[in-house]
Amino acid sequence: MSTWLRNNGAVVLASAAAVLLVTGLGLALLWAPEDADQGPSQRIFYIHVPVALTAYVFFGWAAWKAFRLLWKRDDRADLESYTAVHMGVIFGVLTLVTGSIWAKISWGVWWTWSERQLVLFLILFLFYSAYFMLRYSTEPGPRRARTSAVYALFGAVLLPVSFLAIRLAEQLLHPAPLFNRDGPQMSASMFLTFCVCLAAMLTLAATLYRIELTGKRVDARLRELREHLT
Amino acid sequence: MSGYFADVTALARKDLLVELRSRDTVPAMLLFVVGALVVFHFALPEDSSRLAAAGMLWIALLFTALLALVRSFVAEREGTVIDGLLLAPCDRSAIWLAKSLSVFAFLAFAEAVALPAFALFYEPVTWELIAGVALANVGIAAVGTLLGAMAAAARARELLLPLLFLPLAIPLIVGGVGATLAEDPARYLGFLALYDLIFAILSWASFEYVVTE
Amino acid sequence: MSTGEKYLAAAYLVLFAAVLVYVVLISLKLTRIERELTELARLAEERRGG
Amino acid sequence: MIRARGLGRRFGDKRALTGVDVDLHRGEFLLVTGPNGSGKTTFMRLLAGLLVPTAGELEVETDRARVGFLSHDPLVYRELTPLENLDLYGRLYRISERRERIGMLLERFGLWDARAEPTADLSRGMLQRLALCRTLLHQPELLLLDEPFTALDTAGAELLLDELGRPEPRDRTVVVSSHQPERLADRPTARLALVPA
Repeated sequence: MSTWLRNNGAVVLASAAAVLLVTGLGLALLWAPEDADQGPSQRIFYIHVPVALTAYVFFGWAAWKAFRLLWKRDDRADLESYTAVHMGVIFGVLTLVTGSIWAKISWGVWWTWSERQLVLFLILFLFYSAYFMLRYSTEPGPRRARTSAVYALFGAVLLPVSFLAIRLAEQLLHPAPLFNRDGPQMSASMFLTFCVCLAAMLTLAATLYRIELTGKRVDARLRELREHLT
Repeated sequence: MSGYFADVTALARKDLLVELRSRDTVPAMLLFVVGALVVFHFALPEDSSRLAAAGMLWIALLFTALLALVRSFVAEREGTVIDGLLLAPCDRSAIWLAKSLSVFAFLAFAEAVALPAFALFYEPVTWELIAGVALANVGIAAVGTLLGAMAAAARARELLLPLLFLPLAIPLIVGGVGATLAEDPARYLGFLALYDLIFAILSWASFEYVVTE
Repeated sequence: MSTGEKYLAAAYLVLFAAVLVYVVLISLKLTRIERELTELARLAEERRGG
Repeated sequence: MIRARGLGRRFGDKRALTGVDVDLHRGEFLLVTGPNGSGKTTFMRLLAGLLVPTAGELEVETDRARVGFLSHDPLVYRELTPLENLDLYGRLYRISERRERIGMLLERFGLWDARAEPTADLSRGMLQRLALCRTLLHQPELLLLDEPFTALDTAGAELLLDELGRPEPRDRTVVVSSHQPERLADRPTARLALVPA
């Protein structure tokens, strides 16, 4: 059973992602009740938030693999951490785009500095784009692996620190009590829909991660092979 | 333990001596920060608020710090002297600590000129501002030195360092500007101290990984 | 379709387009890998022959 | 002292060193020869611990504090004087009677008169002598010399050969890479010829 799963993991993951995505889409568009205040556009919540959470999961995963590389000297963790950052940046950009659309719906502008999560993702986007610059401008080898790992680890620490910083910056401009974004509580059906959408996004993310990681490993193997043959 | 601090002292003394001989970094920082303050006068509308002036001061300080950080490992990179330090039996984190201390000293020196100039040109300097600058210096020196060592191994290192550093400096700017302007500067100073603590420990622990194989 | 619904559709389309772009990138990568593999196979063949 | 099996090192896609086997006991003298690009420097840097192997195994039975490595670069600060440079290293290596030791080495290598000049003003040969002082400062039990004769004049080379012939420290292991092996005469007890990878 376990060997079968290992060999066909990608198939299982991809099918699960497909089923969950279609179910989530149906639930979000047809079944979940319409939000009293925001109307149909509130349903963008069912993509924006799962995408953002997935990005956080990837950044966390990248930091975990970076930690493994540094602590356990697990050499394979370098590519895993790199892939996680790569996917995290893709989902981070999607968060920025969907969040921007949501801002347009809610406030009529494409960008607002009062939306904490958007600002945080902008900072993270800058931070992790520099990760790519660092990787591309350093010679491949053990030192690059460790340097990238240290930087990825910094990202996981910067995340909560930046979140705190954004809250503090808001309070400087608006000394009034903090604007609470949670709004009205979700109903049970809304929450269930959200959970399905989140599960769908996470399985999709896991599938893409596997594909990307395999691709990067194949690249590395090909380079080794080429070196042996020439 | 005393051996560790003896190493740090010897290395920091060397960094200050190198700067004293070459005078490459600190004069450039002084000129830059004063120049930036003058340029900002022309960039700001005539009756800008003190809020704008404070924000501008912090931008000037941040970019001045970048000058020091870009230069921080130049002496070690020329002729790969860093190899000599890595061969020595001292703890590698001592190299980081010594370099951070010297960067901190350069920053403090530049600010000893920048803050009076700011008071002269714009707004009076408060104790909160001085405390904020001192705390931000710790964070800049700690994180910046680690990133400087990372960038030193890369191509296009002078370009890379600001890219690596700016996202990490955003919380410092928030804390610094908050400490300068807010009604209750204590929480912003506290935030800066928290940042310093977290990132100093992290940088101290990870320096060895970025300079060795 | 209300404006709100249009934006909602746009958000879903963005996600769909992103996955599509990713598929295209992966297929390009596969093509490159296939080309490289063919070349390496030829090299290996030559080695055995020579 | 040193044991290597299938030792190899790559830089990115380039192989700098492949399949080196070495067994060296305490007190032996290894001469490493080979044309440019054969990986002599890579081999020396691997032994010094500045690089890690990407293939094979390498064991070096000594502490970092007991290795002396003469590199291509003198590894001294150009802004500081010879005395200040050696003082820094003396402190980092925790040498007892540091001043005496430094003075003695500067004297022996003919640098005493230049001790307070900026290192940047020294000639290439003088720099190499200073680098030798740095390498020998802490009386290493494993001495790694990468092309030590480079830039040395006849007198400098004599001083180096003289140092290598000294009886103390006892059981010193020496590895020298050189493309002028004849200068070492019959000192080496073992030889390793590297070929370009």
